[in-house]
Amino acid sequence: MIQYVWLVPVFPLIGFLINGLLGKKISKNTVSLVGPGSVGLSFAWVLGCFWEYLHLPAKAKPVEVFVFNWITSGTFNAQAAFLVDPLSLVMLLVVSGVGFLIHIYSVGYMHDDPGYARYFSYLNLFVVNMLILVMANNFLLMFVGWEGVGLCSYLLIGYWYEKQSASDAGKKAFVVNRIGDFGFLLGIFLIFYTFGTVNFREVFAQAHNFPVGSAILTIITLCLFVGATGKSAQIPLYTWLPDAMEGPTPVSALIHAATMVTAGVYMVARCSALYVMAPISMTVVAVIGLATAFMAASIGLAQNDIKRVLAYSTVSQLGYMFLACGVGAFVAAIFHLMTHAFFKALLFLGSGSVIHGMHGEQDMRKMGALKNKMPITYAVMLVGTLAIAGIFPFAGFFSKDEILFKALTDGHVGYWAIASLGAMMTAFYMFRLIFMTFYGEKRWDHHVHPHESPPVMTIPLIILAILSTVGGFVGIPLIQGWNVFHEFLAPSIAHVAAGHEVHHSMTFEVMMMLVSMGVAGIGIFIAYKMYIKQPELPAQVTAKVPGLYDLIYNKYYVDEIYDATVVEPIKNGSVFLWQEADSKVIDGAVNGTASVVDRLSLVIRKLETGYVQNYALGILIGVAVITGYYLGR
Amino acid sequence: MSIDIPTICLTNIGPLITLSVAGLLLLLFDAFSGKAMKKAHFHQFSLVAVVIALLQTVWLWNRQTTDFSRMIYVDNFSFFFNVIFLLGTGISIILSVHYLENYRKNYGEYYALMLFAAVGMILMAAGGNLVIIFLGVEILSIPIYILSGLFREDLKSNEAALKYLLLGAFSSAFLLFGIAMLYGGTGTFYLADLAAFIKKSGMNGFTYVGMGLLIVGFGFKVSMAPFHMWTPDVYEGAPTSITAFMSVGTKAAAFAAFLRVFLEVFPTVRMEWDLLLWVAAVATMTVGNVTALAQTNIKRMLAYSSIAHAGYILVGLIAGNQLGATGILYYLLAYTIMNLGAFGVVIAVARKKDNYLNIYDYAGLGFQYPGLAAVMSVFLFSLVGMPPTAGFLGKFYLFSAAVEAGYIWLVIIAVINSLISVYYYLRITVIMYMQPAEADLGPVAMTPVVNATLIISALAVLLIGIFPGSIFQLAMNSVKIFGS
Amino acid sequence: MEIPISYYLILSSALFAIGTVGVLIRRNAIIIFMSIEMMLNAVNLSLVAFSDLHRSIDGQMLVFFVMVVAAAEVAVGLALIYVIFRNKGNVYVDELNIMKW
Amino acid sequence: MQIIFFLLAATALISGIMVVIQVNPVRSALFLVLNFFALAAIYLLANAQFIAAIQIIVYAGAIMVLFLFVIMLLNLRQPEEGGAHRHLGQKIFGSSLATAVIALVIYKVFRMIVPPGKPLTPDFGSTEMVAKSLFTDYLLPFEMTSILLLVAVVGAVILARSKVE
Repeated sequence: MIQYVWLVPVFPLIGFLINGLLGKKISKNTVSLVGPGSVGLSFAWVLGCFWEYLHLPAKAKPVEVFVFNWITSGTFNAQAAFLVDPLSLVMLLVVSGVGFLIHIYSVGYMHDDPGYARYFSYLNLFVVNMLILVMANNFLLMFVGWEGVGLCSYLLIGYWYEKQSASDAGKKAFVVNRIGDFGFLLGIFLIFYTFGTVNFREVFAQAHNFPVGSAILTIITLCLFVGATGKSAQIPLYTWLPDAMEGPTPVSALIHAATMVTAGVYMVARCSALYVMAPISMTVVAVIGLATAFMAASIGLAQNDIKRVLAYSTVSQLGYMFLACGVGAFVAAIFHLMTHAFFKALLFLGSGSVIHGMHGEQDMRKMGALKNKMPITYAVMLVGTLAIAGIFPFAGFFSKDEILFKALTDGHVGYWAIASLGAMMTAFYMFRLIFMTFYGEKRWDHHVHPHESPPVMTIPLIILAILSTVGGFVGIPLIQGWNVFHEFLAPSIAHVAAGHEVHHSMTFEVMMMLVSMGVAGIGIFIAYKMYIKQPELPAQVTAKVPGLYDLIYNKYYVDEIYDATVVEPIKNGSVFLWQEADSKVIDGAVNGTASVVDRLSLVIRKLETGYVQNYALGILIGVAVITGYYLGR
Repeated sequence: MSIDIPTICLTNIGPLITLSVAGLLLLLFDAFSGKAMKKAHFHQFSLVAVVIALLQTVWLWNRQTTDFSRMIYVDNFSFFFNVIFLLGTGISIILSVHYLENYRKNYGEYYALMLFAAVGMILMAAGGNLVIIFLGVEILSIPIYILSGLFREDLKSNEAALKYLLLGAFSSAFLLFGIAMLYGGTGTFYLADLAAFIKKSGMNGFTYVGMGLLIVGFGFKVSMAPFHMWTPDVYEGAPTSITAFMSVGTKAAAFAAFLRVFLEVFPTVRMEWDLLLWVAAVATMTVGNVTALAQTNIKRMLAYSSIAHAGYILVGLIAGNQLGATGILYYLLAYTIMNLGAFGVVIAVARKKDNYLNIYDYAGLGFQYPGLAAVMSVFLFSLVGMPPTAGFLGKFYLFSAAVEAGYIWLVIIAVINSLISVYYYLRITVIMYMQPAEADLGPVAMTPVVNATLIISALAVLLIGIFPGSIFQLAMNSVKIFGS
Repeated sequence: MEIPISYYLILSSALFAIGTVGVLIRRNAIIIFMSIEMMLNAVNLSLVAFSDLHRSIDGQMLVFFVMVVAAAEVAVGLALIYVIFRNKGNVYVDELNIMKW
Repeated sequence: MQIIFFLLAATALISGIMVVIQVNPVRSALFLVLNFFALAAIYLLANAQFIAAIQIIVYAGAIMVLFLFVIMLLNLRQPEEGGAHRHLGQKIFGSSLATAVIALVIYKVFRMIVPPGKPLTPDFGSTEMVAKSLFTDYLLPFEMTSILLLVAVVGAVILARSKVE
């Protein structure tokens, strides 16, 4: 089957063509069959390839499937060829698998949308490009997928273009991603310039001939990383992702949580052979990742829109993945990428189910007490939240713990401390989300009748919940030989030059696990205290035991102090980061650049006066410059 | 007195003869047919001529010689360009028919002039002598001056034509001055002899001035800054079908001559012109893209876009290597198809008589005419340089050629520029798909033939983007004549 | 006695400059045209001079072609000016700027 | 010889300047005719008899007649009114730039010409020699000029014919 792996993107391509060209003529049921079905076929094919790959002799790995010669010239060659190796297989499984589930979910979620076929055609096109991105065997083909997913993301964010905010968000995503693409493209040109080829295998093989820390590799890796920051929403190019939540929720789940935004992480991991030769870039990656993880988490603390919380959480989790890459733990990054795909897709789809049930309401302040109205959604969301918070034995525990551990052992104790703090905040805001949405009093309007979603939506949720629960077990860290994930991925990933081979004792590892669980526990506890206990406690106690009122009032007073000294500053800081840093500085920079260009445009167009003699003068000035250049020397 | 008439092989200039004769016959038919010969047949006749010329070009492929006492080159370079010109002429003719009928301007002369302009283009690409190149420029330009002014009741059309004519003649004078200087310095008009002279004795004052003024002359025709200023006005004012024709034809022909002259005559003194062209290319791209941002008239926007594209193509010329020259050929072919396609949609959307040329008239097109919007999107993506379209690969070839030649900064600027360009091209797509139509503008002007042409063009843009191999081989084969 | 070639060239370039100035400063399209004709003539003069210098006829051949081109341009240009005059009532180029920016 | 040249050159230059500064288009055109005659005479000095002849026939004869015809037809005889000062700064700048460029070219390039050494063949520049060249080496461009002229004729007719059919 591997020899026909090119069929994997072809299935959704056919789906795209059918839905895109005939969408108006075929029935909704056919669209529902073709859209998810084509991705399902891809997934099945990927599973087959995966099975076959596991049984291939070591000599035959990795497999490069040649499709056709895309560009051939004396000096420049690029093939349309697909690379099947552990890394791309993991990505393929995630993309097609999660993609398939989200397609099914969309059948329910988008059921009443007038542009049903258009939606599925975009979604299928996205899957095509994402598959090309992860399967490409060279940078240029990867770039094709990279641009393609960006385009689809743009189309899908602006899907409900009637909303001004949606089309603005689409535009913003596009503009910001351009900057990233610029870095990526420049990186590709520099790679071609340096290595004379863009093929992964050839480039990585040659990379060893350069000295560690050579300037050109540093520049190349930094350029590529600029690309990654754009696509994967890292500082300073992350602002588009929260806005991207204007798209339909399944799109947020698929593109802006599970797959496309992880493309940057995938790319860095794919280029690990280059990154390990450029320590400066590694540091940059780690620091940016860490800073993003922390900053996004702190912004997440004060958001009230359920999807924005998840969006900042995604930015933050992507930051963790880059942190892992930056300290050389590429496998941990991919591991977290995979588990994150499960639980974040779950959370987004769950939030979509909530929004669906609440007739489009996204503000958590207008929710509450949905636990009984939407039991399945509640259960799966809780699983997802436990997973993202890093509670044993859910998937996020293994992957996040591994990142924190590697940050400590291979990185710096400061990395670990900040990352742990971020993890605590993550646990806090995620549980805040759960508590505000499903617990407490009902705060929704009387005309809203929350209801559980249909099975076509809940079944994918349940599957994802199962994956979020057991998905971490493929990478059990402690026992030798049980970390299947590591061993599987090893051939695709380069290692930082020796020096880190120190073996840590099992006690140390277990201790670190307990610490990270403890940190998450603190976060959950604070959330519990602030959003479950605190609002009800005063009222209840006053009613029952009037004599104790003062005491309770005093306790409340303590809480007030605590609020004033700890909670409020954090909250304010969070709001500050969100409103000032986020919207003013970074958006300001983007908008500022745009407006400078716009203003420049208005100035330059004035040169075009419409007077023919001005144009003649322009020609004459050109003549003068040229003759002056030649004769004036 | 005895005259030694040089041996001449007429098949070498087969396409030239076909087009000229067809043009003459068209004029005769138009004059003598009266009502007997319906106007509808003029374009069919000229299309047949174009196809025959195309077949002749294909038949001549791989012939490598000179003819008419070295006046013209008969080589794959000129054949490749012939294909571009003929394709451009053919598609323009198809796009013209309906458009002209709305204006009651479906003259036989129109098609004859187009064919004569194509003759000029072919001369420019094949010229082995500066005299031929100069004549080619004029035979190309004069019909276009006339056709720009075709709508003589329309002041915009008048203005466009007069501006183009005045500035064209002005720049021709400089081009001619340059040719005279080169002649003064070397005593010859033959490119081969000029190359030999410069290789042997280097540059002198005359050849410097001559080379500089050739840059002016060709720069004017390709709309290189600061000689680009006519472009927006002329593109806006001329009949749209002519704008389409000149946007691809004039540019391709001028680049053919530019490429041939600079890579054949001046490759040994590259250091003398690469900096100038570097600056010009950067200015061209930047002015084109930045000004296009502020445009709301789609013809004017495409005019600025065509300036920007001239800048990208100059990048390949500056690179000056095989890959760069190949890239230019490939890019010009791709550009011909995608730009004509875009103009085809513009003509259709403008409905009768150029009524709707504002970019906001495209609102809702994605729903009313999904097919038209889809092909427009393909053309726009290709102009942007989105993979997997031909425009992407073309740009990629050009830029990698420059990287290979060591012009990293130029490539950085070019990439930034193509990022800027995304904004204004994509704005059209956004308007088509993401804004509802404000009013019903009436049916778009489409005929089955135009439909088919646009669809085939869109498919071609995708096809040569995904499978560029054979086109690229042909292009590479065509630029083998330039050593290095 | 021979006239030095440089005399011709200096005269030719002076005429070229006058023509250029004419194009730049006159408003009347017809006079601009005349100025362009003068520029072409100036080039013709230098071509004749170079032809004399190199003792090759090629320069004079180009002069011949330039004359043809000039005639063609003038024919078309004057036709255009005629049309514009009919539409507008004058032929001042600085009043021809419907299209700009 | 040189004195004749200087006289002719002065005529050409002065008439050239008059073309540009005359306010009346008819006078401009007449000075241009004078300029062309002076140039024709200079062509004779520079061994270009045939060119001198067609200069008078084509330029001074045909082209200038066309100019005058149009000027008369459009009744443009009256001087252009006002507007000369418009964009004055730009005009001054342009004129100085043009002068500077030409001065630079003259100073750097044209000064250094050495007079020709090769002896002159007696028929140099004659009709016979031009014709011989025209129908051998320059056959293709010669044929192509026929297309050029045809285009111009057709163009003039399309643009200027009085009625739309």
